[in-house]
Amino acid sequence: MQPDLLHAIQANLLSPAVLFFVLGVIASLSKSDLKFPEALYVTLTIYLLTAIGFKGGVALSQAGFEAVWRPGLAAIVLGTLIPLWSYPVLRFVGKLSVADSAAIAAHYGSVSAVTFIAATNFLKQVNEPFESYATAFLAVMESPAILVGIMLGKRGGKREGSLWGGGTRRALHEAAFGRSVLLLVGALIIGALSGKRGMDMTEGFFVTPFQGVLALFLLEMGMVASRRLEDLKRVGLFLLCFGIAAPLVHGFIGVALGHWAGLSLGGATLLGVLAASASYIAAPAAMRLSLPEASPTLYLTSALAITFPFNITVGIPIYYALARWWNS
Amino acid sequence: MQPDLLHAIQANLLSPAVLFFVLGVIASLSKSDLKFPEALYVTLTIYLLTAIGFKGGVALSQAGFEAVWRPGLAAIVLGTLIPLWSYPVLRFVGKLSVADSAAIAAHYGSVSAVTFIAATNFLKQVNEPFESYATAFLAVMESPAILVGIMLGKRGGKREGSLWGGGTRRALHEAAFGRSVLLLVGALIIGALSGKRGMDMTEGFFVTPFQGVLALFLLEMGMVASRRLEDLKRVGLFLLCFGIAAPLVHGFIGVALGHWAGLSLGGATLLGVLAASASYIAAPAAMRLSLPEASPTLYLTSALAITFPFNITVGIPIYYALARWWNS
Amino acid sequence: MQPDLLHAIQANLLSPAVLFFVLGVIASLSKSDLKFPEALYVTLTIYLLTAIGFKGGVALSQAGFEAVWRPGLAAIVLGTLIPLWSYPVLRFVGKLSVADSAAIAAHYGSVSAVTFIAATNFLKQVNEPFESYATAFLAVMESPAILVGIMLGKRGGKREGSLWGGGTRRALHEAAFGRSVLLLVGALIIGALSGKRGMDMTEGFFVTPFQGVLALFLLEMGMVASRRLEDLKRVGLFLLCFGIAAPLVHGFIGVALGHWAGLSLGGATLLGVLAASASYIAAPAAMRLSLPEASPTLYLTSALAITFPFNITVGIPIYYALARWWNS
Amino acid sequence: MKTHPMKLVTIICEALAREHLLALFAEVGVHGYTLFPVEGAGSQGRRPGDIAEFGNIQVEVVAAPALATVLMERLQAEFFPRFALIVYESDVRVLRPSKF
Amino acid sequence: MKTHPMKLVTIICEALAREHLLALFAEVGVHGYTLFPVEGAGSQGRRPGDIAEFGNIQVEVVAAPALATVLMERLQAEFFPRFALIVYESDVRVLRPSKF
Amino acid sequence: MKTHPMKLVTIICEALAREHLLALFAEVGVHGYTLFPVEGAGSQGRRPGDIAEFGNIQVEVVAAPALATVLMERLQAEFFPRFALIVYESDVRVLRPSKF
Ligand SMILES: Nc1ncnc2c1ncn2[C@@H]1O[C@H](COP(=O)(O)O)[C@@H](O)[C@H]1O
Ligand SMILES: Nc1ncnc2c1ncn2[C@@H]1O[C@H](COP(=O)(O)O)[C@@H](O)[C@H]1O
Ligand SMILES: Nc1ncnc2c1ncn2[C@@H]1O[C@H](COP(=O)(O)O)[C@@H](O)[C@H]1O
Ligand code: NA
Ligand code: NA
Ligand code: NA
Repeated sequence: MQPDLLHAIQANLLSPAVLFFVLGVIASLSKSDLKFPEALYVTLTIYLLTAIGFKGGVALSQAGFEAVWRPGLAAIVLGTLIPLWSYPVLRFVGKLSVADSAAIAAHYGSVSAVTFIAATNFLKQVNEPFESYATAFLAVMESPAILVGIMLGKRGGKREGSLWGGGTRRALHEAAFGRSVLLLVGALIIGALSGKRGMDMTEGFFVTPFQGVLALFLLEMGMVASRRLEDLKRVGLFLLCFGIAAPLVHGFIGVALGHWAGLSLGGATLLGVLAASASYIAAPAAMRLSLPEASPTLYLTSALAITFPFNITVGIPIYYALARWWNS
Repeated sequence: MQPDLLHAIQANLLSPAVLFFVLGVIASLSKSDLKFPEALYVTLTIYLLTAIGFKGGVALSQAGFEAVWRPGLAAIVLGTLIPLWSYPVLRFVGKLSVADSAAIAAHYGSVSAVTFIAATNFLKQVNEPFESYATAFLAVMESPAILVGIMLGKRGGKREGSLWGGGTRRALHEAAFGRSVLLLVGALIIGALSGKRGMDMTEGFFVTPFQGVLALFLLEMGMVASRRLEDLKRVGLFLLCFGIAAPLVHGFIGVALGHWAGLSLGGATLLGVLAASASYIAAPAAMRLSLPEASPTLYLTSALAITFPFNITVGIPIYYALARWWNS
Repeated sequence: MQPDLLHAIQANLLSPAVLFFVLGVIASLSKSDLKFPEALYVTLTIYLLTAIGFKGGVALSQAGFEAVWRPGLAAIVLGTLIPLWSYPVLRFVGKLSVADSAAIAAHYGSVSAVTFIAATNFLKQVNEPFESYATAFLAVMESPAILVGIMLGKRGGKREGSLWGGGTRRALHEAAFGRSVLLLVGALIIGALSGKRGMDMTEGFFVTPFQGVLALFLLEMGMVASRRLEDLKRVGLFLLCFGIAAPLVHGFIGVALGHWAGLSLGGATLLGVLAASASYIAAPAAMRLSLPEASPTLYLTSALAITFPFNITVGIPIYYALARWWNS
Repeated sequence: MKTHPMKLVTIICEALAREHLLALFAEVGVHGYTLFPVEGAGSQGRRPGDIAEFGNIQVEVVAAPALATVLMERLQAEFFPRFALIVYESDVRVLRPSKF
Repeated sequence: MKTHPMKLVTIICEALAREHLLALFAEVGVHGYTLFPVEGAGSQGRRPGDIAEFGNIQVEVVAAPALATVLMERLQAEFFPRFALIVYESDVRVLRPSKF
Repeated sequence: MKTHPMKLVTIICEALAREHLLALFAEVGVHGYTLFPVEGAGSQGRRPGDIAEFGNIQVEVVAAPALATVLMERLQAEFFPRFALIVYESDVRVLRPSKF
């Protein structure tokens, strides 16, 4: 298995997407004047989410709902549980504050769509088939952990004032209608409703350029992630280890659960990737509003500057190797 | 014919483009934080107009000018006449002011490029061939009605001051060089000049992703249109009925005229769609500048929040059914 | 050869890309309200540079480094020499100031990526094969001339103050990590590393829509270039002639050098185009910062409003004809 | 031409505070505002503005002095503890005071 | 360092008024201006700014007091009846007065 | 509510000057600024803002009077000869003076 793993890591590192990520890191470290306009960032996000959602929905319409509910439930449970066991580790081993522990736990229970997409890319590259409807797991795993995290963090604090009540109601609204959930779930349903016919019509947009667009987006993500690198020393050694150990542990659990829920080798890998990934858009925004006393430096740096690059480069091949080992 | 119509409406409602429009409406009504950057909106507009223009031009170069002048003339006449009969209805039945009546009449005589594009999408989906050079009708129908509307509305009013003279000159300039006319007519001519060879080179951009881009754009249009929904009560019952009756009547006339001008079943449908559609970009901008006393709430709400969604969802299949009925 | 040249010019003028350039000129001259958002401009630039770089890199990985170093060296030498002979012409024949002469010389020694891309487009259209790795020459020719130009211009002037020292260091940094060099060289290396496999994955993005995107970009460039047209009278007759004579001379030298370095007919054409083209993004930015006393009106107008349109429309076919004549 | 003295309250804050800010405006009775997407740097580091959620906005409100004071007091009490923001006030003279 | 008192005239209006505004500047002799695309809300509702034609702009002009007055009078007389806009004036001190 | 008088220095300049401007801020001790991408026109012609390198930025700095003066003096001495820019100053009153 070792040579296999090395081979998979090498294949991943030499894929255009990961190489563009590295280029982004270099651009940022070398203080190049390269900069993506905000509108481009938003556009790429919208595109990637609708495309992956739509494809997932078409796959869903073909696989049928029976095939999906069991692993889907497993995904939700996983997303809910991860913050529950991460919190005590962060609070008592890492000695972080209530708010910080809760916020970081939420990030690691939630998911990163880009990591997921990079993993589908990787599976395509190594010719490993997977359940395309796995996007549905991505969609249902974003919010639960965020809600759990908010509840964990709010136990201590109290808010008063008319503007700050209803924090939970707001969080629930965000969980259902926040940009990324809305696009993912919406496109998923659209794909399911319009089926193969719809796919034939829009393939030239949602499928043909998809992998190249991801490469471009990872160029930007390389710049965004490495801007956080200077905060690395501020997060401390514990969080640095957590940012690598947590995805490995969660990835292992995710792969096992995926296997148990009847997913294919590729599908189990994807569930592992989802469990291992940490949110760096939806979760930070929610924490900033619901737990303002938690430090963005801590949660953003660990999710974005440690876990995200780790997963993109070597994590994904590792979870794949785990899935293969489990299957054999 | 009834089951046919229902079937066509269903096919349309389940197409990705229309479903994305519905998703946009939901996003807006649920107060989701999804938002398209202005630059993306402009980019999608530029893309859709140049792509449809270019394809139309290539088709024109193949069909030859003789095939086009007759239905083209019919289109221009139609665009000029619609405001002339809409105006008295709005003024005397609807009891609207001179300026409001003229402005609304201009909107319904002018056209909506997106509605037209959605109709070509629909025809492709139901495998109904159509004259691709029909884009030329779209191009020539945008401006005449706006000029007629300005003339109708200015009869009463008077402007003084150096800045406000030359309103008609400015309107004429806009009619010829306004963004959408320039892109459409320009791309049409480019398509005609570069012909099949040019198409071979740029197909991967102007054709391959086209339908998917439209779907994305309709997502935004769903948000834009439903932002106007709260103004519905302010426009009154008369305008609500007008916003649905006018497209039906104009669609019928357009289909008939298309049939008479020798267009195919698909082509006649498209002329019906053009007649039925109401402008919501070029006309509002022109009215705002030339007839500032007309209320944007009235004309924008009826064109954008009533007629546009009506056409996109059930109007287009109805005009198609009308064209089939006429042909049979 | 004459009818051939005319034919090539005609084919070029009727390609969608050049026609869209003309449309942009018309849009600007007619004071149309068409405007590209800045984010779209940046996006198109990023796309074109990464796509051309990536394709070049893949080609490089197939051709091997031995095939490239000789013409690559020729390209660098050419870029370094052009400002050295242009400077005295501008300074003593044109009677321009030291700073202006140096700045303009730098522009003509550096290159225009868009002109290069338009030339590859042209070669594809006339079915002339060329070395795809020629992008590497584009990449290495951008900076040398800029550095030479700064050194020429700084001989006289002196800067003091903490902010203005290190001008050469800054220029060197820019030469290595400036946006366009970074994207080009980065994508080139990525293409070389990921090879054919990487190309298979991202072809639908980097290749399929490429020529259409170029057409869209030239629409914007037509507007940008013709905004400078009103400055034409300010640059004087000498610079007007220089803006056309210099590319012809440099194009000839480039073609000859390409031939001598063993490039194919298409490759020699491309080296001619690179020599003939003048930078209008990287060089102006560098000059503005390093030689602020040079007049932007002079260098921008000649590079952008004279040489760029000349090359795009008739220059490219001329260099191609030169290459054919040289080869025969 | 008659002008009328008013206060211009300028708020620069992280973009995430946007909805809360608009909610505050509604509560205190501010009916008009103008919003700019901006880049910036301050005590909490640089905000480059390529990711809207992590970006900055500047919001300007023209208001009568009393209303401006109420707005600033609420900002001080409720927003300073939660968000990266700075607030300042200046004097302006408006045409058409009825609009404010 | 010597500064020179000037007026800063700020105009917030619907983007459609742009060409007319620039034409007015040319007529009254305003040679410099700075323009911001903005979002906003006011008595005429919210302007979200995703469609430029329905959006808002803020335009700022630094001018000598007399010129500022002329500009504001023309705006009051000719723009207020036609466009959604607000106008205000404030005091600034410029370097290099020759530029204005 | 207590406010504290400060100076607002506004700089409008070609976007290319950006890095130099930020370097100057660091040198003179300005730690916060806010930056707007703008369009504009002035003595050096129109800057339409579709190409960032040829565009305009407006940068605003809130600073104590002494620091504002230092900043403006440096701008006058070092930036005016090199870049298209205008600079002006006005009075504002801030909340939380500790931030400046
Ligand atoms: N001195 C200043 N002058 C102008 N803008 C500032 C200043 N300090 C902070 N800002 C703006 O306010 C935002 C938040 O500031 P801070 O909370 O200090 O990081 C920054 O990102 C800047 O856009
Ligand atoms: N009180 C205010 N403070 C700041 N900006 C305002 C205010 N009222 C209106 N505006 C701006 O002016 C634009 C037009 O105002 P209105 O005509 O009242 O809709 C709005 O969209 C806002 O951008
Ligand atoms: N009178 C003015 N009022 C407001 N902004 C101005 C004025 N003059 C110049 N500007 C701005 O400053 C930039 C540079 O000015 P200039 O160096 O005169 O071309 C212009 O592009 C405008 O954005
Ligand atoms: Na996770
Ligand atoms: Na119509
Ligand atoms: Na050159």
